[in-house]
Amino acid sequence: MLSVSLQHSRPGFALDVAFDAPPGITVLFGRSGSGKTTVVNAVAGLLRPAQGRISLNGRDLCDTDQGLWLPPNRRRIGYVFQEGRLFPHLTVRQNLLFGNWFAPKAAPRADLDQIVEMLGIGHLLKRRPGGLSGGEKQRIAIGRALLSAPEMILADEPLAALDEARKAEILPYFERLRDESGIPILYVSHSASEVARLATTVVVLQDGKTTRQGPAAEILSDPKVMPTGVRSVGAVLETRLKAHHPDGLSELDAGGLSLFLPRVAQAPGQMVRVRISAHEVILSRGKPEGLSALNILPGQVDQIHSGEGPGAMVSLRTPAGRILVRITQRSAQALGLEEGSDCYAVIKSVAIAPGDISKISGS
Amino acid sequence: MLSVSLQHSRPGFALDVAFDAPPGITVLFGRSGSGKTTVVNAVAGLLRPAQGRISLNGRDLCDTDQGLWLPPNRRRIGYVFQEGRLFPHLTVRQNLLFGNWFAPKAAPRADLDQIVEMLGIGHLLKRRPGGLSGGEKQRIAIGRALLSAPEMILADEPLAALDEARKAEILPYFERLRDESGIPILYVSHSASEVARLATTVVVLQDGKTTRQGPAAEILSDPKVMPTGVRSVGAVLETRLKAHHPDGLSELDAGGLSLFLPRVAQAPGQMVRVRISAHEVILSRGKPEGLSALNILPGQVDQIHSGEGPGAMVSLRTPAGRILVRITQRSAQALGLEEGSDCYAVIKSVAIAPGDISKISGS
Amino acid sequence: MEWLGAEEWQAVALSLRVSFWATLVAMPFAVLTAFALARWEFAGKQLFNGLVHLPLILPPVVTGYLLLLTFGTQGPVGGLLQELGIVLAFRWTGAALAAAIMGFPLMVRAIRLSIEAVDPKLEQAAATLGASRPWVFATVTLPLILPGVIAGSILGFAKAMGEFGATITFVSNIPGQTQTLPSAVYAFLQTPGGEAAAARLVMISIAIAMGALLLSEFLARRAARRIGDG
Amino acid sequence: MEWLGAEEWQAVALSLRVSFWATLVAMPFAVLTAFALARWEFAGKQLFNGLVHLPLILPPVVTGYLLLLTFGTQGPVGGLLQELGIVLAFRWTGAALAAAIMGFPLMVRAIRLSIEAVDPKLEQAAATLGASRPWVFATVTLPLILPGVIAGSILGFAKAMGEFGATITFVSNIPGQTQTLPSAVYAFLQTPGGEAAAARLVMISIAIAMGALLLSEFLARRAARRIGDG
Amino acid sequence: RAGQVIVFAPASMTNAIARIRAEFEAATGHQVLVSFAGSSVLARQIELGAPADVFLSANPAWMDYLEEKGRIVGETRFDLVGNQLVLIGHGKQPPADLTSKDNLLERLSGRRFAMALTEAVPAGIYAKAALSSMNLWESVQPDVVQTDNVRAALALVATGEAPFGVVYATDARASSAVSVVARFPADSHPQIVYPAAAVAPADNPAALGFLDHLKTLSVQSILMEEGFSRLPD
Ligand SMILES: Nc1ncnc2c1ncn2[C@@H]1O[C@H](COP(=O)(O)OP(=O)(O)OP(=O)(O)O)[C@@H](O)[C@H]1O
Ligand SMILES: Nc1ncnc2c1ncn2[C@@H]1O[C@H](COP(=O)(O)OP(=O)(O)OP(=O)(O)O)[C@@H](O)[C@H]1O
Ligand SMILES: [Mg+2]
Ligand SMILES: [Mg+2]
Repeated sequence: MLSVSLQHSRPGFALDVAFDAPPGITVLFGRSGSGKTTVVNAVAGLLRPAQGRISLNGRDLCDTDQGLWLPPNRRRIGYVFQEGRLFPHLTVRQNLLFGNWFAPKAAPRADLDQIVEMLGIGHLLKRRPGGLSGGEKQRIAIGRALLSAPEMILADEPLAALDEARKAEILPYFERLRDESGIPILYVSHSASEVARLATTVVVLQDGKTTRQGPAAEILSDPKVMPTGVRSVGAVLETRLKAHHPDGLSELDAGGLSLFLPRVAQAPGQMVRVRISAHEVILSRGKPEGLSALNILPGQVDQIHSGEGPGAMVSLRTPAGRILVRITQRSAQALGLEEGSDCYAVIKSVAIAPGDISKISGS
Repeated sequence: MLSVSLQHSRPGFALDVAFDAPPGITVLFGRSGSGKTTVVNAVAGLLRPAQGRISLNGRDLCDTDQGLWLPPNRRRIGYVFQEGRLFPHLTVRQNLLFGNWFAPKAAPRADLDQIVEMLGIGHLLKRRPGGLSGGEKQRIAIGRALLSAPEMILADEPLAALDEARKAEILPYFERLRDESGIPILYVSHSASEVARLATTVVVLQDGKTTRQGPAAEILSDPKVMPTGVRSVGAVLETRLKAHHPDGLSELDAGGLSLFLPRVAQAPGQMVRVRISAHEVILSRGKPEGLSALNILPGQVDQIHSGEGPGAMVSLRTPAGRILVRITQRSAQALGLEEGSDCYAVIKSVAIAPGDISKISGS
Repeated sequence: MEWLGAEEWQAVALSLRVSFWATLVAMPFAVLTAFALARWEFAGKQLFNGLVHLPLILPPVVTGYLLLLTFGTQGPVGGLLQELGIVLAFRWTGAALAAAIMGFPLMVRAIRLSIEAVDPKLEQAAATLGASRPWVFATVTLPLILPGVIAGSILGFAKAMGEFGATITFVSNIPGQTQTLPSAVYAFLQTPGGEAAAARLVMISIAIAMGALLLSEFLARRAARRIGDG
Repeated sequence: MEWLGAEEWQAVALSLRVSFWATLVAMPFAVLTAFALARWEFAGKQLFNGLVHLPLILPPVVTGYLLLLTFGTQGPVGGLLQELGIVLAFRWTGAALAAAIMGFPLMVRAIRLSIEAVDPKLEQAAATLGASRPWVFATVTLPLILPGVIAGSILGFAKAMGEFGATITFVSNIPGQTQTLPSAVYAFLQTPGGEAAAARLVMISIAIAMGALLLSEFLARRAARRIGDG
Repeated sequence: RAGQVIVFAPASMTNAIARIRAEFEAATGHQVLVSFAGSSVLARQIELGAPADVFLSANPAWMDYLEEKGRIVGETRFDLVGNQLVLIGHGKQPPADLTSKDNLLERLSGRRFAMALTEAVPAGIYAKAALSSMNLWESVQPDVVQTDNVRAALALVATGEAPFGVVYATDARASSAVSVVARFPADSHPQIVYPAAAVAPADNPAALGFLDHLKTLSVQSILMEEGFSRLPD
């Protein structure tokens, strides 16, 4: 558990944040220049805040009232910097193992080979950072932080320089870290799907202030707070994996209803979290027939929220849980939707992105 | 028109590419380490290839056979680097105007104020790059290249460090550049939606080789070549904007059929390109009733392509043009789809991302 | 002032003049030389490099003697210069030349280190923005190496203020014309009872150099602040 | 060899020994001093900075005289050292001390410039990875400033090879014990007709320094290549 | 009309020359500029065209050298003054009897012995000759420390780094931290002479005037006051 409360001001910019990061991944979410890196630097000990207190697992890292200040090297924090910061004079391998030299002998160690393989950097080990591509550098920076046996990980947009395929390979590793290591991770991102997939907790930053914080599911389903816009709104369902079918689909049990998704990489019986983007759900008054969509969930309209644009956000109570649906106001009228109306949510299997499905920790 | 043909090898990496970049945006698409930056550097004149020829608008920039080599400063190319490369000793304003000093007096000039406003960096003009956030730096790097009155723009993942909202503000500017300036833009990206939105031409790089190149619509609808996976496949419709409705929807004419989208920022009568992601379309055998989806296009199955996973890609002939639909094989069977089957494509208005709608050049 | 004679004040003024001009005139050459050594490859580069370092290696008297042989009115270069109306030997200009040459390797080294620390990627960026090589140098490289140029200047200036062996050998020790502070100190030290006067001159020398040092630190700090997290 | 007497060869050997040890022993202090000047803030920093530059400003003879007063057997420090069995005056160790002190400002400047060019962000990164300050220095800063350390070494070594005024004043000119190359050269220059012998010694001096210079360039290049686009 | 004279003189004559110069300037209105350095340096400079009018040397060798090269006008050359070699000791020291060798050796043995370079600098050459002729050289040689000029040798004795040294009588007067232990007899070493001459082409009347002035009695008395010794006629 990391607990942060900070005030710091710079000409034209004032930071005033307070949040807790429980085990799992806490995503710092906010626009460019909102102060994300500043917060992360303060946690790492690279910025000495004017006022504030930071504690990690009960250990005070900084407390300006008491004049307490732990230098960065004694914080045991693995920091993946926004700009890599590889050591130019060391080989990739030496870069990766740098933190290892200084980790207490007793600390649990990530395995070099495993991380090298995950990051796909085996062929680079003997090179120096000078001639690496942007994505290669960033992967090494991730590996270096992971290998330093940290008590907490700070990751400042670690995947921004990577292509989707590579991201898809690395995301599960962050998930595993989140679910298995129990060490808190503070993760800066502006990708809604990364947030949806990884975040246990979301802290929203705007102009240096925390405007909203809480469990990911809650924040992500609130269109008002999502700084990156309405398209990142979605509901999160907690389901249990029932079976894998021979045609490549997996069947999930969502409150007694079946949900079919392209093969989910978990074992049957496991709890799986599925994020359903509001803009990808279709509503129907009658039970639709002859559609290609495999998942049709019955429900009742809970609430209709019309925004400023042409859209409306419909919140639906279903046996599987609350589902958010974004439709046009015109459709809402045409369908005669009002609170309490019965209707069906139509969800395509393939519309659910692999990045929106994730194992639930501890299950 | 930029025409590139290059061979260059480094230990463990061999580049061998040849492609043409017509006016408009040519996106270099490929995984981390595939050689994108290397190609861009060669075009900029920062890398002298072992063998090759590069010409821009008929002007040879490099021809190893003739021993011709134009230094970077005489190529008149605006390069947005992957890592910013701002001048630390100059203010943001001086950085922005740097290229201006050296541009021929006659060259058409972008307007400083306009670009500053678009990039949202007005409050930074007097500062130096040292204390800027990652996204702020990248925005200035973009502005600096645009302001140098270049004959061609190279942009190496210019938006990777930016949040969605900021991207949404900057993308239209690249569109305008593409459509109005007529200068070729070579754009490196690994974001499918950026590619879909911006690309006139796509060049796919893999391990230093061009594996595929051609018009964006063609490449993007081919699941086999998209290196970032099946979710970036989609069809592109060319439509004419018919009217803006008072409820905030815009009506588009697509081959005689009406398509309703959340307000499109163009004037009625204009040609608009709409990308429809394959995974967001629902197929129905009968004409569906009582659905929230506003756009229901009749068509005939042209081709069904079953991949390795549980999905299938259905190509549909509609009066609006070819539409790609990704469904599960199970649905395809359940619906009894085969070549020639009549069916309906169901498309939610709000499912079409603002990023997937763009003005068509010259209209 | 009372406690220094007119000749001593002349020595102070002359030393200042000599050091100032030596540093100023040598600087462009030092920058050019440093740039060539740091960035260019050319035949005889190591020989040239050695030549630049020579004044450091040679006993100053030898340097002075070689200067006299070369730039004296009887010397090959000196003779030529004399036809152009330029006389160096036994003039304060010669003292400046000697000081410049003695300080040259120090200047070059400092500047060269700074040049080697400049990220070529920034220079590349400037080139893509249309700046030709000289412009890249003037607008990017030079501002970035300013701390090195300042460090080189103060080394050169301090060296010039302290230079004795080469100067006295090349231009002699003529009061008001070529008698620099160190030469005056020398003369006092050779005289019975001259220690006190020598000490006074040494103090002045230290005070001037300290002032220059403080100024250079201040300038370097400003230059660094501009480059850093301004 | 025939053309040099035994005493001259002794002078060559002694100069090598003096320069080598002067450079080697001064280096850690120079690195520490440069680091303090580049990175720390402390009271009297500018005074300290001035003190470091002093040997550059003072005429060498004055420096030698001050050394004699301080480190001579009668001097405050020299007396103490003597009780510890360390004698500097009139020993080759004293010559090394003089050479080290004369070269010290040159070494410090070169190293300091390199330290100032190190990106503190890399040091911060090392700190977050658990490295304490000394370790950050040893594993990140030091390797990155290696070119500066090498440049400082060669400046120090070259200066030591050429140092004359302070050396002869502090340790005199005892053949085989404290007669360095420059002292021998000086002696030859004092007599009419001694030029040829002096020239021979100067040649040897140049050859040695050139060798050291080439070696340093080679080492610096290797260090830079490791840091750059290896 | 007032003229200018540039005099090149050995640094050890600084004080004396300053007084002579003041007197000459007051008497004639001419301006005298004096460049002080080591005789070898001055001689080489004159050889290579230095704008000197008058050369005073600390030893005849460099004057001979320039005369051979034709850089001085031989007819104007004369011996200005002499000097004496003395044995000095650190602090107050009882005088020694140079003739009783054993006594002296006992006092000197194992102690550092400072003098100017014995092969190069005149004071050192004279000192070595004097000690040799008295059969002392062999004994003191291992302890001799040589300096680049005689003033440095004096400084060594003054600080006590070298308890004994050999310097000119003019130098010994300068420091109260040393005392004269013995004076070497004039015949124990080559005669110490400071020659003077006009530099060729000797066309500056003021310079010739200065040379003439050097021969006056008042100059001789200034030189005596500064510790130089009269040359035997
Ligand atoms: N050293 C500094 N000096 C002055 N201002 C600074 C400094 N560092 C950051 N800032 C300013 O503080 C604000 C917050 O910066 P920060 O780097 O925390 O933003 P961020 O949220 O990480 O943005 P991004 O997503 O673009 O990286 C910005 O306006 C930035 O310009
Ligand atoms: N100077 C260099 N020396 C040696 N190898 C290099 C050098 N620069 C790049 N490479 C290698 O060439 C390959 C292509 O690099 P490039 O930077 O072009 O990739 P990229 O496609 O831009 O990747 P990214 O998306 O990660 O930026 C990589 O394997 C990289 O390690
Ligand atoms: Mg940031
Ligand atoms: Mg790249």
